[in-house]
Amino acid sequence: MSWHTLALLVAACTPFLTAVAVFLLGEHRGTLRTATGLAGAAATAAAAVACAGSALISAPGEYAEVGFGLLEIGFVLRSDPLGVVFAVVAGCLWLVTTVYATGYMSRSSDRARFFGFFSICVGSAIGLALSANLLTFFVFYETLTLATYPLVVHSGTPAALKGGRTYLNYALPAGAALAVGVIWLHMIAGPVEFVAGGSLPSSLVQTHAGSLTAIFALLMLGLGVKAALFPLHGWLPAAMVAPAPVSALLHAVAVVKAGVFGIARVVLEVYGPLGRDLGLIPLLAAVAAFTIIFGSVRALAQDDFKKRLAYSTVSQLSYIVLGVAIGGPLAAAAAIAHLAHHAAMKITMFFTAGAVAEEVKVYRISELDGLGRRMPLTMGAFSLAAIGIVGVPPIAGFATKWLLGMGSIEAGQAWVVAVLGLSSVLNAAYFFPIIGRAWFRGPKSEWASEHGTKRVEGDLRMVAPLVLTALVGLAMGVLAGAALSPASWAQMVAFLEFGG
Amino acid sequence: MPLSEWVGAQLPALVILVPLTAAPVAFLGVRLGRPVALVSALMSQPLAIALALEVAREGVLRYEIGGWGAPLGIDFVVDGLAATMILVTSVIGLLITVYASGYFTDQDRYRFFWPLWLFLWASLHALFLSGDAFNLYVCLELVSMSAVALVALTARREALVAAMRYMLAAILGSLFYLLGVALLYAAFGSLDMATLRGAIRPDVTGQAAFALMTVGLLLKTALFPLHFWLPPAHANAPSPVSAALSALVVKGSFYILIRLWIDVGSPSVAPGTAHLLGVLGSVAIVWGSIQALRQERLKMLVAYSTVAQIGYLFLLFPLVRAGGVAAADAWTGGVFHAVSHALAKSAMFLAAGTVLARLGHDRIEGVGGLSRRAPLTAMAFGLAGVTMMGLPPSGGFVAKWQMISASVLSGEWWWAVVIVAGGLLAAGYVFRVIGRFLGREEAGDREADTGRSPRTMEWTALALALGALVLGVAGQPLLDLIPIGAPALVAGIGVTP
Amino acid sequence: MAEPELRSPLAVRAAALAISGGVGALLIRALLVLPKDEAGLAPLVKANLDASGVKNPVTAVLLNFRGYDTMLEIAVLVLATIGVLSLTIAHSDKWPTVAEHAAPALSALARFLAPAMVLVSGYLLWAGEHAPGGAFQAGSVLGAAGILLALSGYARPAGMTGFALRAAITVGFIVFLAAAIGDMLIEGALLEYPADHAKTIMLAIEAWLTVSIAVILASLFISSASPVEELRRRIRGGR
Amino acid sequence: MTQADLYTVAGGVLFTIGLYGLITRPHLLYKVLALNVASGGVFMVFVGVARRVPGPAPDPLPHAMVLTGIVVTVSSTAYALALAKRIFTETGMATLDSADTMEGGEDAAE
Repeated sequence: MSWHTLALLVAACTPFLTAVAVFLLGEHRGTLRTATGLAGAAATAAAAVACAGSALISAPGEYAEVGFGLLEIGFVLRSDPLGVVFAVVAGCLWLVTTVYATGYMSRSSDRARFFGFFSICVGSAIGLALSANLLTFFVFYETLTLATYPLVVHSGTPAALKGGRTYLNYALPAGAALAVGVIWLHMIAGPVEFVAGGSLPSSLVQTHAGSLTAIFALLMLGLGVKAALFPLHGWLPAAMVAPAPVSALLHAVAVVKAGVFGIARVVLEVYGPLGRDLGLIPLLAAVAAFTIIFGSVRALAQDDFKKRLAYSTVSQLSYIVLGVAIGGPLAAAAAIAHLAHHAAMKITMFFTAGAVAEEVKVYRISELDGLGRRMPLTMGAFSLAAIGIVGVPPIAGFATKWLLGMGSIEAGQAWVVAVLGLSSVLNAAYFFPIIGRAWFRGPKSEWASEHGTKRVEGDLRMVAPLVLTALVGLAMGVLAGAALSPASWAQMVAFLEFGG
Repeated sequence: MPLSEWVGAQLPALVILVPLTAAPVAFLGVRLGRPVALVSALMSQPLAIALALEVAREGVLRYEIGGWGAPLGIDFVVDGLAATMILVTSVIGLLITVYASGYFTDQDRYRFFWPLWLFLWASLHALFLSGDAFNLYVCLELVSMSAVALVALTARREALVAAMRYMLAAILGSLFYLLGVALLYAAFGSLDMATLRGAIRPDVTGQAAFALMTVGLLLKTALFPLHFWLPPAHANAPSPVSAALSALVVKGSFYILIRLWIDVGSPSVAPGTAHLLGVLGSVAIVWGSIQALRQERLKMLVAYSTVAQIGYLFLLFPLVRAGGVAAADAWTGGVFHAVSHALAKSAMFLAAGTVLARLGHDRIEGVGGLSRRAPLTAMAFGLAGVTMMGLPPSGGFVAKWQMISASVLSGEWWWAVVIVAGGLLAAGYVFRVIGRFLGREEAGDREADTGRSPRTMEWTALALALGALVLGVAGQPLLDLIPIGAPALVAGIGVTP
Repeated sequence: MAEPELRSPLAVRAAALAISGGVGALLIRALLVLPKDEAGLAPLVKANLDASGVKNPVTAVLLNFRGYDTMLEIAVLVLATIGVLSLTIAHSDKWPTVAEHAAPALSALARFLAPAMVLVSGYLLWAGEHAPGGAFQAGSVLGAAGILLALSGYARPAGMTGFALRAAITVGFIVFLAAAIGDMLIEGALLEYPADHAKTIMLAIEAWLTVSIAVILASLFISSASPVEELRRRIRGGR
Repeated sequence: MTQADLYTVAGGVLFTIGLYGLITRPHLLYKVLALNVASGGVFMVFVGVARRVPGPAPDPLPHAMVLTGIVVTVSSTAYALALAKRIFTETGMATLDSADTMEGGEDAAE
């Protein structure tokens, strides 16, 4: 076994093995359990990076593969350049989140259950990132759906259970739609591999145009729920009842990006040019553009800190979908890069929301006044990430918007620039008030008199991760032009996809 | 002759004889029950695996009992289907045996469990191997008799009445079947299934025989609307018995049904009837799931889930008749569903049994927060639920994949709609319980908890649930085994393109 | 204590009439057109009768050609007995009293009848080889003798220890199994009797079966024969 | 109609009667008896079938099957009767409604 396949196996299996170990260690062996979790996350992150290295030095079409037979299609993992982007993002942020969660959950109960299912979620995300075909992708996709549920309802309160039910009401029918789409596609096209540039033979358009359209709709329905495309986004704000690490890693990175990543796979690597031939792509672009504006508008109206972030996520995810749907190497590169960019920035913000809630019991934006002076590191990191998402250079969000704008002009779809502009204004409109309250207003709400105004920066295990991810977000933007930055990598992938 | 060679030649007989010999021994020695059952269970395991490997290597095996050969004598016929059922029975049987050894604390009071259970086990193996229509009747009676006696074992009134209802339905079912056998013999002069296959004609007698046998077997398989006896019997039996009943016993009569319809009688059955069975199966899926959603007791919920899951098995009949690749997919998918349901359902009942053992009741509203106190049991139930919902990664998903494939291929897409809808309904009742498990404890719930759940009970349930899950990714060997020696309607077809 | 209704509502009876009428019509129609020339397996049985070791074709079928059926059938019988025992004596090892005070006439009759019944049973067993008869018939008569003795107060089944009873119930089945397994070791197939000893083996199986069947039938009767009140008392006591 | 037909048809009628009785009679004893009537019908069908072979000797196979069937029926009847009696002992009634008013559950693990 070469190190290529070994890295693939370690990246995909370690989270699941970690989960088993965590479950077995149980509630009371906390130290050992934490050590196991950290070791597992570190090994996974390292292996994911190794997979990326493997993808980099392998010739197209000769990427490392490992798997076995299942249903005449195979259960196959492969480290290709697109997949490893998501795998590296999920793996590395898992390590960071594990540190954060150790701090965040230090006083909570049911930690074995929490960390166990958390590991399964990450493992599923990495598994679906590295899936070589739709069947494998779907297996991990649904595993992710199921393993998220215990995390959403973690607190066990009626509100949490209600949020969990809402989540299921969206996720399960979506899974069913996806299943039918995937099976149907296999019926008419045989085993569906992910191949850069699309794997469906173009002859199918003549014979199965209707079926292909219906299948595309089913697949988008199934993936669109996790990608929180309007009108399938309703579960995401409801799922904010989950503990902060879940919102941070899963509802800003792993779960939702599984949806957009799936859309990218289907549009770029399954349908390819067929999507345009069938006239499906413009519709997807329209939905994505609408979701961008819609999410931003809804975010404006939220006072609940995490819900505002959730609607921001709804909006930001559609940047990725839009980039994929525009159809051109630069736009696709923007989409793939944003997978990483948004992850780093949004996870910072959710970490912040969690830290604020945990340390000073503030859950509403209207109560954030003066918090900047009390938690300067935390709020500083938040501000950096927020400015980044708005698209102020040189932070990561700017790189995305630049690439996306260029890509849309290149593809002759300049209207996207208008969407970007409007969205940026709205981003600013819902994030700058937070920054303003935190830094430029004095504490006025009741907790200030109760707790005083001294610095209450949280547990180091929480502060360090969020500062780190904010700095990573900054670095991704500053170094966007450097080799191996997400943006450069994304352009490499995009040129593979479009044969440029 | 070396021992291994002898064992190899005698495998079909040995898989039956091991539990069949253990049964009277377990009855003879009052304290021998548990050890004898465990030894027998551990011996069945390698034998079943060896048998499956033999079939995978050599193809269909025939074993002539008494050296006479059918149709004068009785033959064991071991094809992929039979080997699969034997394999799954011996795996589940072992785990149920281990579970039961922890479950029955009052070993003296429940000493008759062991011989009855071993008889049940032996008779299931006998049923799966038999190639003779009348011998199948005797096997059916053995299965029913031991199953009913096991249901009544606690002698609680609900259990007794449920057992009686079950008994009456089972005997009536057997009589219908036996009448069919009489007609088949009178008209076509044989009892051997292989001989009958060549001789059978779709005339009045042939059709009447099929109608009678089908009704009898449907009654025993509890297909809607003949399911009335199943929920009380499965819910009120001791939990290891519930597991065996839902996982294995209902599959016994179903097994004969598919042998009859798809193997023996393919030319003589009208397509309309196959569709009728499909429709009844569909109604069972919806009706059973809705009933499961409405139950207040955990074991009743699981029992109604069985009513629903049985429905999927019957989609096999219309789908197989489409022929071609669709038939091959439907055959493998249907059998695979039977297998994964067997694993998952036994896991569910065993988990429910642990809940009952801890709390002294199984009211769903009273299980709040149990995942904190009995995480393994909650996990077992949840993982088994994945197969019930037909979601990946689980054997249920692989089965549904194939059945949906078959329905798309055959152009009868409405079966796919039923399959998908059934999965969502199943999610409804599964998450109803899981939500409780993960939710808060009500006042008094914790006090009611005796904390009694031996490892033998928690781990066996989890092992079964994990087995159902593993089938979802690593089920290919089984998918290859099932079609070996499949009926002509299904066989002779290559793999799906 | 409410007396159960002896009849069902009209709707149930109407439905039952429709169901049973439909089934009956289907069945009888099929029975009336059964082919007249179908000889079944009779010629095959006849052709192989000499090889079976017995002269009565029914016995040849029961014990040899389809001996496996019979072995499983005995398993059903043993199984049912275990089931009945689990319902009646699971909670105490004492047998119920069937007759505290036997009627004198019955006792006198039993004295005279019981030995005759044992004799008849022996004859039936032996006759099965070439004429109608065999283990079940013999066992039934022997079992009836046992019941007669119990009813007339001569035999107290409570006198049997638990193990002896269990052994008697299972011995026929165990001998059958042993023969089946022995054949596997010697001849190569389950229940493939060595040609020279087929008759002896079958007779041995039948003899032990007779014992078991007799004991089973008698104990099935006796274990259920006690009055409900006593059953209730015993169950409570056992708990 | 031959003599054999008379037997088979009578068997069919008996089976029908048994089926009707099983459904309509609430009392468990009647139900068990009805099943016995029905089994008797099935056995008569077999006996009739055995008689249709040309020649003086009947077909031994159905006879063997009837003998097996009788043993099976005796077994199940014995068990069913014991069960009915136990139900009566526990509930004071001998119908399938006997447990309707009772709480659910199972105490095997006590």
